[in-house]
Amino acid sequence: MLQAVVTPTSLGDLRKALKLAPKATLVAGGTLVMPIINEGAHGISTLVSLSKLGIDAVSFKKGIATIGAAAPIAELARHSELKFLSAVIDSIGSPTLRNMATVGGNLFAYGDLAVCLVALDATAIVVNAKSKRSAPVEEIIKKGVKAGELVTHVSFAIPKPGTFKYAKASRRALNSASIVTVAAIIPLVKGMVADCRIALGGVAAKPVRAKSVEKLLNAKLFDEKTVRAAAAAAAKEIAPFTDAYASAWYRARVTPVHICRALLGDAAGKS
Amino acid sequence: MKGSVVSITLNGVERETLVAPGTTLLNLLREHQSLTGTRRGCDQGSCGSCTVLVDGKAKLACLIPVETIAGSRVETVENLALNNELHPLQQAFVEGFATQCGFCTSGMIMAAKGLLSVNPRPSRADVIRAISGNVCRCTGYESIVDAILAAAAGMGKPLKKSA
Amino acid sequence: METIDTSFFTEERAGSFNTVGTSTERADARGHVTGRTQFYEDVSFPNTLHLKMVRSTKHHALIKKLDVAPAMKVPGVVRVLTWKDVPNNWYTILKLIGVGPDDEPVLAEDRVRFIGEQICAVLAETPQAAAEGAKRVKVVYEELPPVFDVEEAMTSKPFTNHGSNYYIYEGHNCRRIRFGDVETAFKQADHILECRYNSAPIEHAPTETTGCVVKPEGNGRYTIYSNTQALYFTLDNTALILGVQFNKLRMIGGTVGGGFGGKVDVIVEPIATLGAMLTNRPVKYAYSRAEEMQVSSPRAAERFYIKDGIMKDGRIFARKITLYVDAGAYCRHSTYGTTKAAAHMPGPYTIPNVHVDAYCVYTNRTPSSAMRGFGVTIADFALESQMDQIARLLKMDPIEFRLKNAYRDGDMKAHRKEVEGAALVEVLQAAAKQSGQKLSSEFLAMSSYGWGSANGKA
Amino acid sequence: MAKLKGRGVAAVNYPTGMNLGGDPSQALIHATTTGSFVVTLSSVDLGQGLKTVIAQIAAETLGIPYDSVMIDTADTDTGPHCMGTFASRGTHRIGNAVIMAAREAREVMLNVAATELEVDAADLVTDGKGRIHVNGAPDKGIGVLDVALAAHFKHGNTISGRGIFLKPKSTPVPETGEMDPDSCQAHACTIAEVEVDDETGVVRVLKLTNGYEVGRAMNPALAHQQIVGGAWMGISHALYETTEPYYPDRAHGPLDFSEYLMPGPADLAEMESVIIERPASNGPYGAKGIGEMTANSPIPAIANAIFDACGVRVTSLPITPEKVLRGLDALQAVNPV
Repeated sequence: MLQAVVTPTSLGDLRKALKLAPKATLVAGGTLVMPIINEGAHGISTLVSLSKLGIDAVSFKKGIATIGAAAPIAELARHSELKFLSAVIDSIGSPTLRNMATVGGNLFAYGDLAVCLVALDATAIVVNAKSKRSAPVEEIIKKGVKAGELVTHVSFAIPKPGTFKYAKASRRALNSASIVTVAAIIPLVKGMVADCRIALGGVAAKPVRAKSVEKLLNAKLFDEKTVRAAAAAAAKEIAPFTDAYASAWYRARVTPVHICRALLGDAAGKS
Repeated sequence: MKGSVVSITLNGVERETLVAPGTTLLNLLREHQSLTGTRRGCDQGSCGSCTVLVDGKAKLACLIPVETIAGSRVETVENLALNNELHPLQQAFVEGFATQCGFCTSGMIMAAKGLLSVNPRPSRADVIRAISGNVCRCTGYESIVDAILAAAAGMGKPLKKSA
Repeated sequence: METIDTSFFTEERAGSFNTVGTSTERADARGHVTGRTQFYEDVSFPNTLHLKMVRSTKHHALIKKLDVAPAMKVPGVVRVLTWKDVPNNWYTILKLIGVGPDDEPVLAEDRVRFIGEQICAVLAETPQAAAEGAKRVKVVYEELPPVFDVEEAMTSKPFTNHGSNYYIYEGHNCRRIRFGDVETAFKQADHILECRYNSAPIEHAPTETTGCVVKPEGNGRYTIYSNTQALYFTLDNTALILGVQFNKLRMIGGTVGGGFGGKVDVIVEPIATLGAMLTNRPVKYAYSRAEEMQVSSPRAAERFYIKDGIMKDGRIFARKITLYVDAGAYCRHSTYGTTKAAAHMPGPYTIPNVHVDAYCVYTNRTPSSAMRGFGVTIADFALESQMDQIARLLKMDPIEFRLKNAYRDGDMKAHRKEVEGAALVEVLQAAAKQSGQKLSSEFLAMSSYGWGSANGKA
Repeated sequence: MAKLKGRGVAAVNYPTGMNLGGDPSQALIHATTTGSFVVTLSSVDLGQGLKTVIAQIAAETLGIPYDSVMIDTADTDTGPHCMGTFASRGTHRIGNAVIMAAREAREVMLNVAATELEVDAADLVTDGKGRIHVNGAPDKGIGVLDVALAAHFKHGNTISGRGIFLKPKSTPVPETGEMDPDSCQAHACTIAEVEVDDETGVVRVLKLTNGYEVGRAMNPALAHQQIVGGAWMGISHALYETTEPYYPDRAHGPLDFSEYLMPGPADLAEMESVIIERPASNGPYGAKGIGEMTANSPIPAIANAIFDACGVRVTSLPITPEKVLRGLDALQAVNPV
């Protein structure tokens, strides 16, 4: 049963709190942890809240966005520099949930924003009791953080206009979990794809890079034929699962469809 | 297990409450402050029935450990009909037949209030988005969306008083 | 908002009223919008104990050992109720209208028959202590093979304690409807169309979960604040289960956060009342959302086989229906729903030869029960999908095809009740009109007043 | 990719009440000293509006304003028996019980008024606004308030009434299924228009056009609520809902409102509904039960529209994108484009 809830106001306080309760569970927006707390019999004795640590700011410098891990997702919508993410933000939970759910929470829940961060080649800033390091978000997702570490910020270069692509397939139009999420950066040089990054969510336990799709696109003319052929290669990258929303078969079956839609727009192939 | 005293400005009045660790805002409202208008539909953040405003923003009371919002302002549905005058949202829900069982109503109204405070002239799509985390099992949502739009249109000028 | 097309049945509907027919403001609307409406959970009493149920984690298993001692060690846990505490542990909800046998235990005894079945109830000072206590109760199972398919269940080894995996209707293994002679009619029919239809269980998903608070009044009486859809059903069953006089119990309710049939079962009240009796303290038992979703009775999954004999002119001549209703592990209201389904056949059409076998079948899943459209909703999906297939087979307009077969006043239904007050013809005409579809004069002239009679329009 | 459009029809009937054990409900009515009327029940309002509609029925029969009626439900210490709120029985059964009780109370009220006015009770009418007067002579009248006061304090009369509606038990004949299970039938027809995404199997319901026959709409706005909410549930059942997504496999049962799928406010269909009324001979002012029926016709109408759109006949509910897509794939395999 829960014995304490601590709300540190500085990283120093946080370190002290974690020293006293090394097995404490971190909570930020509460959307992931509190349902477990409310269900009871969870074995959690200390909650440490990240909400007042002061890691909830969004800032921009020389085309680089730096976002505090405790920033509510709704906060992202307030910055014109992040307008390219508006469809992403809109696709995550509801406005009420977005007032609570945080960037860091989405990262570790392997949510749609995490998929975008992989596509954006974002960097995570990680602190522990003594030091600070940075690591690609992609790596953090793959390997997790070490005991005692905390992701405080993520940062990424704002993509060139028109290069960021996103599509999410879900069972409801709004506030619905992902069946397939596609996020991509597709830079074009004279109509040719130059070093693209494509990330997929909902089709494996964690967000994955669709490297074989990227390979088939790079240095190719960006047209429907190329994209369709490349999208089919995604099958190699995914490890789809079955849940209440869709079966593994369905996820695999429609993954190329949604890659095409993300990259080409909904009108793809309408003839 | 040690309790702590948490101070929250609740519907305009500062209230100090002794709570057990991890007490949710929903439990504080319902069990400690007898503000039962905020409903418990899931305790998971999945139904929206407990939507309240925390520092002006719509949030789910069931997901908030009160220790983490000490010093905040919380507004619940009980704060809307002051001086026996229904708030325009409430009036629009009544006139628009936007309630059936009534269990989701408080949350719907508070989510709508959160929307209107930042976007007083919302589009239909804005309203739909604002209540997309609130489950209604009775109405099919249409009347609720209509009522919120009617309230937004009528705010600032008094709505027709029904008999 | 609401349009009433008064051009249908104009004479019959004539009348002058003061308040009937008026869109009066809802009596409860102001309470709802101000949050003042009082639902059962809005009452609270000092010293209330919270009840958390220990549930089966197996589809079908023998309980080899039940150890509640570890739960009692959790600070705040006051008592654990097991089947031995329940005076009349076996019951069935429809006992009050003469339906038997008692097929369901309030708390499981030597075995469990579905995941989520109630095994024992932990009563504690806080919901947290109750949950912790429930987690620590030790149940040792010996698993038995479960059955999940309704047709397989018909012939598999019975797991119920009444000898068959289906309900016996007065000596028959199904509820029967026999009208005309379908087999002879099939031989005479121009076309035969057969199809299977089925559904998965559906949850009522009311926004307010099922629950109650029971308060001992100190005078030997207990007040049950509940969101049941049927107060007396609950009161009477609770008294029977607990072996107390009916007048020891008082139910207060009437304001419910959505029901849809999901709050007709009598699950939470008997055990919460028992807890209140044995501890002399108020007891609250509210389903969590997860319990509401998976443990409360859903709408039954159903499987239909429909075989139709159809004549070239578009008349359905014979309809044979075999229906399997997946009751889950216990009967609850399913026997009644199955009969209701049988009575609904063959749909709102006049068909001279009808044969229905409706089976109420037990499987090792959450017992199903009543839900909005009980016995009818899934049947309508099957029947009307079938009607569409026939219309396509005959290359007829789907509305005209239905008009040709729609029942009229004076027709005899398959369960031998004469039709009166029919209006299928008119809703088809009204929907066609509303959608802009022009019906030919032959179909516009049709009426529920009878075959070949002038229609009910002014 | 193409969005394939289709149209489907379905028509249904629905029984009011379901009676296999006798199906009664009772009501008690009494006047307060000041001419309000209390209807005492043990009936449950699930949100369908029982408390409103029953008050309307009581006011209509008593001949008094709607505002003068109070519904007192539901406490088994005071409220007389009610079978419960299910089987589309509430308005019909309780409405009938209330009419019976209200007639009895009205008779007492008119008798007291007749005594006060020194006229024959048979000559009195109510104006529905709180006054009782001699038919044709609105001036020769008395307020309900004064009648109630007189009944209590002068005459020692209780203005009250008792009502019950009972549909007696019908036992099916085991061999043939002959039975009389219900009181009347309501009717509905839905024409559904859908759009099927041929690459994903996703179905969008564009529009439902509905005709509903309800006996008589006691409160058209509340009938409309049942229609719109019920049709929404129909869409939900058709395309989304189940506790066992891979039935009869028990795995992956949803535990919350995220996993338990229902259309949200952004997934609604345009809806156009028309009500027609054929009053039931045994219904209160002709009302039939409609609460359950409203969910039924949209389901097959949507299934039929999907077939019309893309040639896939899905015969199992819910009609998930996966089932549609597997159907499209099967068609493609047989008939490659």
